[in-house]
Amino acid sequence: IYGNSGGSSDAVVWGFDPTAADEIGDDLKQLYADNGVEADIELRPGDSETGARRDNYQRLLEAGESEPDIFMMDNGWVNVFIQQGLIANLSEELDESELQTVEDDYFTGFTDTARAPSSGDLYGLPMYPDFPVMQYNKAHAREAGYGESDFETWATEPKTWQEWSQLTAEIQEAADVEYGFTTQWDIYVGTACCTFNEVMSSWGGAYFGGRDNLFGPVGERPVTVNEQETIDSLRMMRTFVDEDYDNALEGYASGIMPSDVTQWVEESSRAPMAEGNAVMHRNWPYAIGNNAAEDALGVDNYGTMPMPYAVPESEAAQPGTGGTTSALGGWHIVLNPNSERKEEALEVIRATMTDEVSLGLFELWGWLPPKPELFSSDRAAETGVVGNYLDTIRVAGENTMPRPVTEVWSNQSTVIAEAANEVVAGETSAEQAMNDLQSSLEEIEQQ
Amino acid sequence: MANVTLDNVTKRYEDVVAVDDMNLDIRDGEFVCLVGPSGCGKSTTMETIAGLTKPTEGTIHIGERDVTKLPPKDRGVAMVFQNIALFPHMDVYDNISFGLRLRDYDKEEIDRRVERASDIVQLEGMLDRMPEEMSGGQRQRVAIARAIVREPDVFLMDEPLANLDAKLRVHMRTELQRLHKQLDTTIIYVTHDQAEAMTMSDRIAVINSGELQQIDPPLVCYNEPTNRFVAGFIGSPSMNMVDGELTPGGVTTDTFEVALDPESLSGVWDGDPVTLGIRPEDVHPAEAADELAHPTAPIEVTTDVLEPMGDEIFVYLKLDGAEADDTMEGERSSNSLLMSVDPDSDIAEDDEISVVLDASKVHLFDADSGDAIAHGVVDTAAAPAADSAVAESEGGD
Amino acid sequence: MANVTLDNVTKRYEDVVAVDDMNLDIRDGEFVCLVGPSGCGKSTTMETIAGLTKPTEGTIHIGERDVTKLPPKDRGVAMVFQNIALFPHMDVYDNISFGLRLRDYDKEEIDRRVERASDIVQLEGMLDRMPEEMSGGQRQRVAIARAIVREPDVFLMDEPLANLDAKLRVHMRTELQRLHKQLDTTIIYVTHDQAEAMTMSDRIAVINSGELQQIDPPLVCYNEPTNRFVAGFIGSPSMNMVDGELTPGGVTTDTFEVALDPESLSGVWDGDPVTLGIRPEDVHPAEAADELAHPTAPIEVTTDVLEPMGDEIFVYLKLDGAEADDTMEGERSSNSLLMSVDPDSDIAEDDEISVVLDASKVHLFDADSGDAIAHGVVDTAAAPAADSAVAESEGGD
Amino acid sequence: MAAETQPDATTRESRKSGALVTLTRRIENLGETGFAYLLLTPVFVLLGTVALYPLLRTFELSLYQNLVGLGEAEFVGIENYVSLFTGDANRWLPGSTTFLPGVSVNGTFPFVHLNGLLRSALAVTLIFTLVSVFFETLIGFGQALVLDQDFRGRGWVRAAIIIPWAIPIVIQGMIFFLMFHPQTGFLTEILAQWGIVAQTNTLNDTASSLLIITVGDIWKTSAFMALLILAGLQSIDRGLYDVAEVAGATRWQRFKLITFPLILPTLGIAILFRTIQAMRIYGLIDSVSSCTVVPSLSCMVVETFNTQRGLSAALAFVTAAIIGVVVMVVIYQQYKSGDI
Amino acid sequence: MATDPDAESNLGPLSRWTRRVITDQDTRDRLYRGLFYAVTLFFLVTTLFPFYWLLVLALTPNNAILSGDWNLPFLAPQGFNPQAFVEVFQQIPFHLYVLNSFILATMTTIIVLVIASLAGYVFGRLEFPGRGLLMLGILMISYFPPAAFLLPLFDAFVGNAIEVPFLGIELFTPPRLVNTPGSMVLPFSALFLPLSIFILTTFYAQIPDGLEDAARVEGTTRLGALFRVIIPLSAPGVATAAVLTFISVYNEYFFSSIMSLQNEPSEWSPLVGGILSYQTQYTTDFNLMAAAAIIGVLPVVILVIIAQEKIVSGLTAGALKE
Ligand SMILES: Nc1ncnc2c1ncn2[C@@H]1O[C@H](COP(=O)(O)OP(=O)(O)OP(=O)(O)O)[C@@H](O)[C@H]1O
Ligand SMILES: Nc1ncnc2c1ncn2[C@@H]1O[C@H](COP(=O)(O)OP(=O)(O)OP(=O)(O)O)[C@@H](O)[C@H]1O
Ligand SMILES: [Mg+2]
Ligand SMILES: [Mg+2]
Repeated sequence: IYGNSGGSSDAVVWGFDPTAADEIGDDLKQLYADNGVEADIELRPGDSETGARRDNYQRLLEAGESEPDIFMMDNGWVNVFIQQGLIANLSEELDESELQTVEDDYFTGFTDTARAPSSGDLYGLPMYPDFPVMQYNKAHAREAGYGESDFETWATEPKTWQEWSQLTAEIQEAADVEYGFTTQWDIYVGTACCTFNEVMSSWGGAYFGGRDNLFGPVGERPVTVNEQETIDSLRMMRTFVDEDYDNALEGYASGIMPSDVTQWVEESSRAPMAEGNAVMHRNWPYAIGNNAAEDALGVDNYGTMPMPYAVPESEAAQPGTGGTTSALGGWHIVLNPNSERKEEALEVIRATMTDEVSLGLFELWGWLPPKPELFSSDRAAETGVVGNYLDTIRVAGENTMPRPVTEVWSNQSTVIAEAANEVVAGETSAEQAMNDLQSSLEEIEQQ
Repeated sequence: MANVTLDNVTKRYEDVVAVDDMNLDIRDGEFVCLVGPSGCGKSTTMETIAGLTKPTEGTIHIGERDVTKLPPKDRGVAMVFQNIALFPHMDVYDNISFGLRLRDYDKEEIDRRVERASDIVQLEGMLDRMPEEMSGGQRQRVAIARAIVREPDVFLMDEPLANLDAKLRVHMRTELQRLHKQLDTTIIYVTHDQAEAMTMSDRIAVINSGELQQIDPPLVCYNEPTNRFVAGFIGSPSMNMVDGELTPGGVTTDTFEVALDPESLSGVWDGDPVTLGIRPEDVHPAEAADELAHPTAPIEVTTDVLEPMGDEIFVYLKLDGAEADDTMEGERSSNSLLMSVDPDSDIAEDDEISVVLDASKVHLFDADSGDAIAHGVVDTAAAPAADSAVAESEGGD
Repeated sequence: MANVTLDNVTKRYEDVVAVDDMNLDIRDGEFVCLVGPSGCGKSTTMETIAGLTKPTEGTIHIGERDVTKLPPKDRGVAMVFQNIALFPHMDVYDNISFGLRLRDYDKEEIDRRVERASDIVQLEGMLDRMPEEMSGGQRQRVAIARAIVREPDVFLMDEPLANLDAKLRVHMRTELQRLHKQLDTTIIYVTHDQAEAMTMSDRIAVINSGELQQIDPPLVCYNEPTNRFVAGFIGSPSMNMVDGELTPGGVTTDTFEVALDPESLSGVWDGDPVTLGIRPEDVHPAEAADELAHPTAPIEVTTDVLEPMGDEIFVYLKLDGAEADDTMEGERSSNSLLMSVDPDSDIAEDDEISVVLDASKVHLFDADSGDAIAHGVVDTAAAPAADSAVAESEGGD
Repeated sequence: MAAETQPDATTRESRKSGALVTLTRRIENLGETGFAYLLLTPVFVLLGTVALYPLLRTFELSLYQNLVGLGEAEFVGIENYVSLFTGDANRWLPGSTTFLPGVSVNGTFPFVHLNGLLRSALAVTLIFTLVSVFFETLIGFGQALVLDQDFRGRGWVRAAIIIPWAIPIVIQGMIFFLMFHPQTGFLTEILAQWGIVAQTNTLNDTASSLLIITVGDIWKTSAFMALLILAGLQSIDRGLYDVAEVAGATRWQRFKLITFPLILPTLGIAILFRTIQAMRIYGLIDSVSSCTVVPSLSCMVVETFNTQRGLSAALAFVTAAIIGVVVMVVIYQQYKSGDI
Repeated sequence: MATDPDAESNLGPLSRWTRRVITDQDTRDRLYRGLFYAVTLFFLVTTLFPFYWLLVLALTPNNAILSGDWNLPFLAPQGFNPQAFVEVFQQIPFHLYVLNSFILATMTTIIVLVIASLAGYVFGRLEFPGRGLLMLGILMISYFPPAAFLLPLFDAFVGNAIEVPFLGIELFTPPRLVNTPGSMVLPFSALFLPLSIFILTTFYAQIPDGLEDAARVEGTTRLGALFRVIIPLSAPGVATAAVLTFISVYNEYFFSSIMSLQNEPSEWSPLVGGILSYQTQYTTDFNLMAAAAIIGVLPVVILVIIAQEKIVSGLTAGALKE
């Protein structure tokens, strides 16, 4: 029945986000056409679940399929595809000048996730980054007596966890809100890559001895989870939950975080915030788009701030950590080495590097530009709801901590998530959990 | 006490009345045969007694109890099914002992009874066979054994010997009779075998189209059938029937006359159409007339087909002067007679002979209703011998 | 051409030999009845002919073709199964027309044939019934109809009339005979009904324990059985058997003597143990002795049970002087006789009477092997009447 | 008349198509064995290409290591298999999952202790299988007996009972996930009061999740059992019940002596396949909880599929082998009753 | 007679005994009926409750689901939004996904029934050497997690060469089947075949030989007897095998999600693919998923109700005298 589904046969086929392809597909093609891409583009939506999409791409590439020609890939997996040799080396495909631009103008931390750690070659072109920020309900804050001037400071100046927790407790009390802080701490990849990673880094901790060892070499880097800073970061999280916690951290507010966080992922944690039932909420910018929308809380009642921290960068135990830290999300464009339309595909990739397209994507779908400088452009600031929060996001973007993606990361991430979850759920002490995690990670490292 | 009483029992299926207002009163310990044409409702009657079919109307009593609404298991009956219905997943031993095991008899008692039953049905040594490994007759014998081990108040047996050979059938007949005496149970028995019905039963119940025609001891049914149907049904080969008309001197048919004393008959008049019935064994060659107390006048016939049976020969006779026989060979119509003769007789096909009827064995039926008018009404001229009016069927036994 | 030939056919189940080295040669258009005790292998023989069971050894020909390995559908046979085997998901019409529909007959032809067949089996108006809505006899008639619509080369009928009443059975018998004549097909027919076997068949094949005993025309089997088994099996009630011993003057049993001419017998000697066989109808009250050409000397007996059958009475006789009868009532042992008499006889139970045997009807069997020695060897004193040596069974017909 | 017989048997058919007739005749004439194998050809072809070939390839994979990631694929023989049993492979399994439960012996009752029972993929799979198949059989049987009765509205009850089976696993997962989700989980509190499930972190608690998943599976797949058993019940010749009833059998005896033995073959098949399916549980775990929390054997296969493909292949074969051992019991029963 | 334990109850006045049995019988009947309805109700409640929950979810606006206040005993929708049943079709061409699944399931069911019928006949009714081993071999296919078949099949279905296992010798290049029904129907047929074979084997084995014999004498081949007599008489078994296969395929996603390279109806993505389309990276439209599931279940329920007539119509009554 569905004979030739392929569309025009010489179009560049692009493995794309299904929702976006559906909603802005035509505008997007127009955007590229306006920016000099002559080839037709066919958006081929992948699975809405990113894990499934990754598996799908892996199978296609392993089977030597020539389509899609280019893929959108999560920065969390690109590394694995590089390791497996499944995607094309852009350092060999792009001009020197273009490579230089990537080197100079992009968020470095984000770009790094598209490079081969050993050679530094570029395998993916950053398309859009994603940085979580701390979001809060201004209306509740106002009830505790805070005003616009406070909010302005908060937007760019990170607080310490201690201050922040007291602030949260205070507002929670004043506004009589059910939840102080909502975040995600389920046993899932998001905890390992992001929420726990952020908290740990902001305490000066790291999984593998700091920023330099993020992408390997596996087996030759230290495992550093059984360290005080990491343990303390978990104790802090537990302190937020449990008012009767024996091992509570001094000076931190308690009872501001519901035990439900141990089963929450992004959406489930966002729901109470959207309902006005929470003071603070850690989430990706998409949540700002939703919660601060006209028909939700509205921009006036919704604020953002950089993620709090416990230890400044200078005092961090693990090199390259400390200070406010945002996990790193976002997507790259990669090239299928078997593509039969490589030239046209590169044309698309090059167009993506233009500011026009970056801003266009932001306007069309809220995808943040991969270059910090574009954050300050007027055009960006006028864009949608999120345009109002670029200050904070930019701070976040400059303080990111990528997940340590290697070929063993998927194994490690499940152990990490499990351990972090256990502690916050109060099932194991932080010391015990990190001790166990240390040995588990070491074992995995010794492949 | 296990008399079985059916009061006005009717069983209707969608468009068929299988049993029609049946009244039966079977005494405790009695052996009653149900006979009737195929599809007349015998099995259905049995099923209502067993409780497998709820009658549409009417009540059933076993002993003093109204069992109409009781489930089969509480009725104290054992049944041999017409369709045998062995349990395919059980061997012969398990099939036979089924009813006993249900009642938690001890192993030895079961063994003993199964052994005896399998002896009776001559299935010794086959106890570990599965039903599928047996011949038709062997299966039927298992079904019989399954019923007789039970020793219930009432036995219902639906053509239990249909698939057995003659010899075994005679053996089983005797065994069943002995069992009947021994256990003193009531037995209701369906058979198509005349010999079985005649020899085993205390009374025979003749059913036609779901309606009870007559229930009487075998010889009463044989000699004094209440109607044409019973007369034709009991006896094999069946009674000769010749249509005629009542005259002052007797009965006149198309081809012959029989002298009778119509005066002695009640309720019928000159000129009434009647059917004259005479059994094959009561038709004799004219030579044998003097051996008979009441021979009729000789009748001219032509022999047609001869059927030698070994112990006798059936001779089909065409009545001379009758219209051409339009039914086919072997089937009998109103203008042919069947005669049974000795195997040594020298009768040949297409002989022209004369025969006489034993007037004392002649039956008269109302041609319209089929009801019997008289049995053995002899010629007025002769001494009034053993004539009798129609026996009231209620008065049987 | 549809003669059916079985050459050395043997069928063994795990531990049972159902058919044992059977040789049968049935001619085209012949009507052969298979008879034998329950479980003797009749159905198995039929199944091997139909192709439903592969013989363990031996070959089967139908016409000129060796069909031993042919599937049933290519053998041109139609079969009425002992277990009826209607297709429960089809109504009567569909059951009957099944074989025709398989062969793509056109609708009208099918209708015509089904109508005729259902007429023959008297199932008009029941064509849209489902098997489960029919009585046992009705189902069996559907099975017959299903076979006869086919008009094949060979009919195999395994007790096709077992569940039908006597009247219908006579009707069906005639119909089958007519069909046989009309279609000129070969018919192999299993029955337990003596009358059927005697009247319908060209030849009767008597089987025992899987082995063919005799195959001969009915009267030959009746009058000249090759062995004791056949003698006892054919005829109902069965032949009286009395053990005795050969003497120069005849045969002596425990209780009586029969004068014979042992000289005329070959292969036996004085003092050899023999069994004397005499059919019930050849036992006569002494008064009738003069009607017989060759009566034996009177034998003193006491009447035991009387079984009135309507058209005759069976009289069980205890031989005086015999040891106390240790078998039970109704079953016959070597020291009792069964006599068949007229229903009008005035014999009563426990009478002391004398009887004579028709010496010309006496059969002699070797007591050990059971083989027939002679049939109807009359007293030397009397004129040598219709005596005959043992008929060679091969020479039958 | 015999002439009328002729057209049917031979000429008619041969007119249709001579070749076809010869073919069918040739087929009919094959011996029992030849005929059997001929009819099985489609099965062999289909299973050979679509099942056996991939399995062989997968088996080939199971002898290699490093199929995914840096470096050359390395032939390691049965090392992947061995590593499962020595515990070396545990580090590739998600979270703190182990393949075998740890066994230790000490002086306290019951002397032999299975450590981390619920962390062991093997143990979790077996526990799940045992419990779910047991209850599914029981409930399915009950449902089938109900559906076997004649009563008003039975069609609706039938449809209702089958609905769970018609629901996709993701939705089944969603239903139960949301029943115990922190926000929507109206059941958590009630059940936690009785100590049946954990009060918090319910779906990340192995025992609670395993219970929920087991119940969810029972809810859905009892219908599978019910359908099969019902079909078995319906195929029983009702005449046998008549016989049994007249013989005096009570309801229970009829069930025990007629119904049960006669549906035993069907029941055996139902249990056999349910056991196999249960031992391959994955989808429901994935959608209600996660393979990290409730590790099943199939979970392990899927979770290692993209990282340790050789190990994943070995796990698939080991899973199959374990299933083979477990269902041997059922098969033996079937064998004894002559159904295989 | 006297030894019949039943007779013991004959002791005592007959009338009283009679009365007791009669009342006893009535009470027993009533008790049984009561029990029966209780059990039926129990099954109805337990099977329908989760489904009711699904309906509640479908009717509740999505943002009210996670913030809702769900409490027993009465679980009512939070708000009333039947719109979800329409939205399901507005977001994606859901009917096409349903259609795909329906077509795939129908094709698979037909293939499986035909092949399994032949095999069921062979295993159920013929005796031949190797029977047990073959059955075991077929059964063993179903021991393997579906993932064990995945890669080689995917490889073959995208059109890469078939290699001899272990030797690496290329045999031939199969046609490219991905994104066609073939790539799904083939593995489904193989994977669901063993169950159907086993079901049909048991049912076909139970049909009395006499009926097959009768059909064969009437002029069918062995296969003709299979299709004309054995299969109709095994209707409950065949219908059950069909229903089980159909539903399994209808709801299948593992293979179809892989063989259909994109989750697009035009590439034969099935029902579950459609349902999963209501998820995005972060958000899940539970209400739409629930509504879609309910819509997707309907065809199956209707089908099952139809097929059930077969499942409850096993008839061999009146066939045989034995
Ligand atoms: N499948 C089988 N396995 C073992 N023995 C069998 C099987 N089928 C039949 N037999 C045995 O073979 C013998 C012959 O059986 P067959 O059915 O041919 O008898 P029959 O002459 O038709 O008897 P009946 O008059 O009782 O129908 C019997 O003793 C029977 O028990
Ligand atoms: N379930 C049914 N539905 C409709 N009619 C039925 C049903 N069962 C029996 N009948 C009809 O009821 C009548 C009586 O059947 P029954 O079985 O009692 O006959 P029967 O006297 O036993 O006959 P047979 O000697 O042939 O066994 C028959 O005409 C039969 O067709
Ligand atoms: Mg009947
Ligand atoms: Mg037989």
